[in-house]
Amino acid sequence: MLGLLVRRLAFTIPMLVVVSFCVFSLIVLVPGDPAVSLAGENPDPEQIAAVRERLGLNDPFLLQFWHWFTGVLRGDLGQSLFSSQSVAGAVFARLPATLSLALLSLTVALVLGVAVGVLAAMRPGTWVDRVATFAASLGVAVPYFWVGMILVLLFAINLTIFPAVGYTPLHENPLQWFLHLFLPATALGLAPAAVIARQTRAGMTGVLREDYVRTATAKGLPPARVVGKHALKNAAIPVVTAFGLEASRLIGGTVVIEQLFALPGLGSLAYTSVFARDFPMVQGVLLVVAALVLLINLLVDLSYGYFNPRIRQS
Amino acid sequence: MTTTADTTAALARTAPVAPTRPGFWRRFRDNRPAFVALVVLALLVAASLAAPLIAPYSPEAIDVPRRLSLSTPDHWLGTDSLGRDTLSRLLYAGRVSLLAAATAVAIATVIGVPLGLLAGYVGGKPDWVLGRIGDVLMTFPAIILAIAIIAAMGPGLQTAMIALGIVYAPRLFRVARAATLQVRAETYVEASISIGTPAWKIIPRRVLPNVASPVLVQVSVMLAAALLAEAALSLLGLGVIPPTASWGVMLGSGFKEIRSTPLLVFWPGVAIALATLAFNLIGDGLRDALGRRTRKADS
Amino acid sequence: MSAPTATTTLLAVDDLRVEFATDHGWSTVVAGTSFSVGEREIVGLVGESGSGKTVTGLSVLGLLPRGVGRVASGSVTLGDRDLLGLSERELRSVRGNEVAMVFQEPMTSLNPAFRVGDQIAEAVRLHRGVSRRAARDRAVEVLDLVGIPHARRRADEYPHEFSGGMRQRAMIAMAVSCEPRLLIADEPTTALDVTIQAQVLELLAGMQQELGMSVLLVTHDLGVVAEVCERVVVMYAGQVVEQTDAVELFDHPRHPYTEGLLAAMPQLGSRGQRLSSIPGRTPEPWGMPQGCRFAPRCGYAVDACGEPPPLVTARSGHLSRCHRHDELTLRGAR
Amino acid sequence: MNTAGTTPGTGPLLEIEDLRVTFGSPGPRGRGRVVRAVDGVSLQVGRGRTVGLVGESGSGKSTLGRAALRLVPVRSGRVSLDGRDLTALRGRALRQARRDMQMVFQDPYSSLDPSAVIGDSIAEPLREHEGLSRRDAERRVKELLDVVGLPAGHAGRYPSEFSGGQRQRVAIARAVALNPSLVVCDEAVSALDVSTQNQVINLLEDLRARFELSYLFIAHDLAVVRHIAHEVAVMYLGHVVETGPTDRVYDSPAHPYTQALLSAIPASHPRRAGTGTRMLLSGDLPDPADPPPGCAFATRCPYAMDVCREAPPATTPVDGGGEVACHLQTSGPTLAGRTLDAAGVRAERDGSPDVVPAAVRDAP
Repeated sequence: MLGLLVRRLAFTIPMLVVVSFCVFSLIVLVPGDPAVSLAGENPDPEQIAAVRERLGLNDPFLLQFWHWFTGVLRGDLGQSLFSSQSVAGAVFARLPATLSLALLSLTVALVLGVAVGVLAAMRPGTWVDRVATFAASLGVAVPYFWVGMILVLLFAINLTIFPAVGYTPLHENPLQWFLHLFLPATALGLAPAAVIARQTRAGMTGVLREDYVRTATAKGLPPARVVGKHALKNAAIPVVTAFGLEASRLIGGTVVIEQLFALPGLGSLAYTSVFARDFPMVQGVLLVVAALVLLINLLVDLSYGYFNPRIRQS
Repeated sequence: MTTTADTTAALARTAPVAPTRPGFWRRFRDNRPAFVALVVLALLVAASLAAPLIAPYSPEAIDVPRRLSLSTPDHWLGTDSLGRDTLSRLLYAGRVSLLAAATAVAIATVIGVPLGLLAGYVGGKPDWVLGRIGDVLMTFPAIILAIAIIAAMGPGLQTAMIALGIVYAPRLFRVARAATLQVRAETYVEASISIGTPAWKIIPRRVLPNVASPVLVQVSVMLAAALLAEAALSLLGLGVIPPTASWGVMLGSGFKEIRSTPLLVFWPGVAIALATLAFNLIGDGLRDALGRRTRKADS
Repeated sequence: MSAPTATTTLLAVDDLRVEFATDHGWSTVVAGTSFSVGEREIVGLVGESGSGKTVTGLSVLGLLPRGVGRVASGSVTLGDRDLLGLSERELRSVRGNEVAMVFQEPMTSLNPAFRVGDQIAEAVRLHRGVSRRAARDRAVEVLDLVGIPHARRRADEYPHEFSGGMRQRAMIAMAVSCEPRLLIADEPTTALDVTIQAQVLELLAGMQQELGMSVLLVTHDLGVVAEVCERVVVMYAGQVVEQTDAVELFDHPRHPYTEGLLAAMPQLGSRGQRLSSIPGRTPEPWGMPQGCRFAPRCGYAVDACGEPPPLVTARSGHLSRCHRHDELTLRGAR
Repeated sequence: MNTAGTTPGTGPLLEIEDLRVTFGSPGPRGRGRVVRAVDGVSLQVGRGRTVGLVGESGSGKSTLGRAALRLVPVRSGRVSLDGRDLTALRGRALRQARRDMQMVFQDPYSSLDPSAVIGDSIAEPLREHEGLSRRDAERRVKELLDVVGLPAGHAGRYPSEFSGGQRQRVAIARAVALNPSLVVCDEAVSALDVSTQNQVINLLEDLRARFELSYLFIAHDLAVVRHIAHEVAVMYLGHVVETGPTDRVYDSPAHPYTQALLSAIPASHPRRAGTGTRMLLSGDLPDPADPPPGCAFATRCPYAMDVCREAPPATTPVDGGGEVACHLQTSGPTLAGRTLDAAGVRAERDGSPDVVPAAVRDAP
C-alpha cells in the first residue's frame, strides 16, 4: 500500500506543477495587453504602467511564473488587485464554507447512491428496480441549481423550515451550520447520488453474474453476505471512479449554488473575482480547486488498492 | 447417420443460421423510455426552430403594465418582470440553449474523437502526451475552467461554447481512446494487419464503426451536461447576455422574483430538465441498442 | 457388460424441465431430464454446447441465474429430500456442505478481492460453526490435501498469484472442505492444459476415493469420461438420449448421436484419413424439431422419427431415446 | 530482397533462425519484467507441408506463429519466407509481403469485425492487394464462400448470424483469398465443438491439397496435430525442445516433456484408462520472466540431473528424424540420438522426480 502511495504521489506532484503553470498562463489568454483591461475604466498610460509594474508584466514570462510559483510554495498566492487582501488569506477564509458544503453533499451522494443502487441490483426487473432507475434518470437530468431554487421556494419561503441564505461556521453553532447547509447540500448532492446509484446498479448487476459470486452462493452463503461482501467489494472500483468524477463536478457546482444561497465560499469568491477581473485572485482559487481535485483523485486511486489486491501489489 | 466428412460441406451449406437479430432501429424503438425521449426532443427542437412562426409575441416585447402576470388567456404561461411573454421567450430561448449545447459538443467531438482514435491505436509517446494534457484539463471542474476561460476572454455565448468545447474534449478523448484500445486488442484488427491493410484504412474501416457506439452514448450524455453548463453560466451572467433569452438567463432573472412569482423559475427549469432527461434517456437507449449481443453461454 | 451395480441412489433427478429467457420468450433448455447418481459413484454427464448439461448441473443446487433461468417442473432428490422443495434457508445448508460444486473457469471462479485461504475458511465456518482459527487450519489442511505446496503460506495469497491449475486445485479444496456427499464438477478440466488436466483428474478421482463422495462430472470430453467415470448420461438438445455404464457405452452405443460423438473423438489415428463429424448443428431451444430432436442430423432417420421417441430400456441398465435402438448395430469406440 | 543463400523455389518455404521475442521492458534499475516468450527458436516449414507446433499455454507457440508473420516485434533472429528475409522488411514492403502469408485465428467470435458483413471481411485482402472493383470482389467472395462450404448468398450477413464453425469457415475463406503460400493456423479449431472441429480440419486438409498451401498449425490438442501434421515441433517455455516427423515423435518421443504430454492425453476408451504409463508432471510452468538457469524443463522433469539445472542442453539429431534438446541425449551416451522408449527409460506412474533412469545413472 505504501508503494502505491509513493507511486501515486510521484504522479500527483508533477501534475501540481504543470497545473500551476497552466493556471498562471491563463493571463496570457487575455486578448491584448492585460494591464489595459485591468487598469479599470478609461485608464491613462500611467495607470497602465503602474499595473504592469505591479504585476511584474515587464519580466520575461518564465521569470514571472518562477516568482509566482516560488511564492506559492511559501504559501504566498499574491495580492488582490483591488483590495488590500492577500489572495491566500481570502482563499483560506472562504475554504471552510466550500469544504463543508462539498463534504456534506458528497456524503448525501455516496450514502443515497450506493443504497439505492444495491437495492435495485438485488431485485432486477422488479418495481423496486424500476422506481430506483426512474428516480436516478430524473436525478441526473434535473438541473441542480433549479433543484436549489425549488428547495428554497418550498422549505425556506413557503414552509420556512430552513434558512434560505447565509452561513454559520461549524465551530460557532453546529446546528445552525447544518441548517444553513442542508438545502444547498441536498441540491448539490442529488445529481451525483443519481449517477452513483446508476453506476452501483450497473456494476453490481455485472458482478452478480460473475463466476465467483456463483461460487459464493454454491458455498451456501446467505444472499446478504454474497452481495454485501463478495459482490460489493468487486463492484466498488467503478463506483469510486464515478464518485471521483462527481466530486470534481460537484466542486464546480458550488460556484452556482453558493451564489444562489449566498454562501461565503470559494465559488462565490471565484465568481466575484472573475467579474472584477481580479486575476491573482482567480489564479489562487483555480489553484486551490485543482489541488482539491487532485487530492480527491489521489484518494480514489488509493482506494483502488484497497479494493483490488492486484493493484496494491503490482 | 453419415459420419463420413464428404457430406459435411454440403450440409454446412444447408445448415440454418441463427435468427437475424432485430435491427438497430427496431431495438431502439422497442425501448419505450428512449423512444418517448426521442419524440419529446424532436418536439422541443421543432418548437424552437419554429419559434418565429408559432410564438405569440416577440421575445423582447416589453409590456410593463402586465408584468409578472400569471397564466392568462393572453399570456398562457404568464409574463416576466418586464412583462415579456414567458412562452415566447421559452421558445426563442430553446433555440439559443440547444444550439449552444450542440456547438460545444461538436467542438469537443471534433477535437476529442480523432485524437482519441489516434492515441488509442498508435499508443506510445503520442498517447502519453495527449493523455497527460487531458489529465491536466480534467483537473479543473468543467464549469470552473469554463469560467476561467471566460474570465480571460470576456463573457458571451461564443466564448462560453468554445470554453465548454475545450473542457469537454478530454472527456470524449478518454472515451474514444478507451474504446479504441479495446477494439485494437480484438483479433479482427490483428487480422486486418496480417492481411496487410495500412493503419490509415484500418482506423476508419475497422476501428471507427466499433468505437462509434460508446462515443455516441457519451455525446448524447454530454449534450445534457452542456445544456446544464450553458444554463449555469448564463444564470451567473457569464454566458448568454440579456436581453437575448436562453433557458439559463430566464432562470437567473426569474430567481430574482421567486418570492412573488415562482412560476418564472418553474417553466425554464422544466424545459431544461425535459431536454436533459431526453438526452440521457436517448443515451441509455443507444447504449442498449448498440451494445454487442452477448455471447450465448454454454448450454 | 454388467448392469449398473445396485448401489444406493444418492441423487435422483426426475423429469427436470428448465426454462431460460431468450429473445424468443421463455424457452425450454432442459426438457424432462431423468438420471441418478449412486453413493460413491462417478457419473459423467456428457453433451456438446447447447445440450443442457451445465444447466442441469446448476439446477441441482438452485444456482440458475435469477431472472434468466428457472426450473419449470420435475424433482431433484438428495437422499430422501426433495431439493427443489426446500426453502432458500434449507437449501443454503445443503450448498457447499452436502453438495459442493467445482466450475469450469478456475480463473474467474475465485473472488479476486479475497485471500484464497479466507475464501475456503468462510465455507468451513459457515457449515461447521468452528472458530476462525480452526476454520483457517482446515483451509490449510485441505489446500495441502489437494497438493498445493507450502499450503500455509499460499493460503494467504490472492487468486491472481495462483496459476490456472493451482486455482482449480483451490476450488476443489474449497469444495471438499466440508466433506460433501456429492461433488458436481462442471467441465473442471476444460480450461486447463493437458498435463494439468491429467493432474486435476487424478486429484478428483483420488478425492472421491479418499472421502467416499459421489461425483457428477459434467463434460463435453469423452476422453475425460473414459478416464474416470463409471456411468455415463449422454444429453442432446436438452434431453437424455442414452444412459448406461461407461464401458458398455463405448463398446455398444445404442443411440446414433453417441455413435457420432464416439466416432468424432480425437484419436491418435493416422494422417490422411477423413475425420468424421456429425453434420449440421444442435437445434436452438426455440426451434426444436417436432419428433426426435436428433433426426435432422441423423443418417439413420426414418419416417417414424417424426414422432418423439421415449427413453426406453434397450438392455438391462442401458437406456436409449431412439426408435430404432433395437434394429441398429452401431459402432463403438475404436 | 534476397539476402539469404536460398533462392525462391528451392529450400524450405518458411525458415526461422534463432528467433527471439521478448515482451515488457527491463524498466529503470532493472525492476521491470522481461518475458522471453520465444527464446532462440529455429524451425522450418517445407513447401506443401504441415508443421504442427504443440505446447501448453505459456509455451510461446502463439507468439512464435505471430512473430513468423511479423505481427509482433522480433527482438533478434531471422524469418524468411521463400528465401526472402521478412525481418528486414518495413512499412509498405512488409504489407505487400503479407499477401503470401495469412493467419487463421483461434477465436472465431472476435476474429471477424462484428460491424461488417462477412463479405466485406473476405473482400478485404482482395481489395487491398489486387485492387479488385466492388463487383469483381463480390464475385470472388461468392466463389470463396463456395470453396469453404458456405452458401454464396450469405455474403451480406453479419458474423453474429453464424455459428462458431461457420465463422471459422469465413475466416479461412479470408485467409486463402489471395492464394498465399503459408497459412499460420493459431488454435484454429480449439474453440469448436468436437464434431464441428473435425469438419474444419477436413476443410483445411482439402484446401491444402487444392491450393498447395503450407501450414504452421499451432495447437494444444495432440490428437488433432497428429492427424494433420507431417512434422511436429514441441515447445516448452519459449524453446523448441523436440522436432521430427509426426509418427516418430508420437511413437517414440525423445524428450521427457514430449513423453509427458503424450502420456497425459485422456484414454479413448474406459478399458484403456489407467493402462500404459502415465507420467504425471509435478508443479506448473516456471515464470517465463524468470526461467530456470539450465534446461527450462528441469524443474518438472522426472529425469533431471545436476547438469540439467546448470547448463541449457544442446540440440542433437534423433534416430528416425528430427532433433531434440535434452541432456539425457548428450550426457548419457547410451541414450544419445535415441528415443526414451528405445533406451528403456520409463517414468513411473507417480512420476516421482527422484526416479533416475538406469541408463543415466550408469553413464560416466
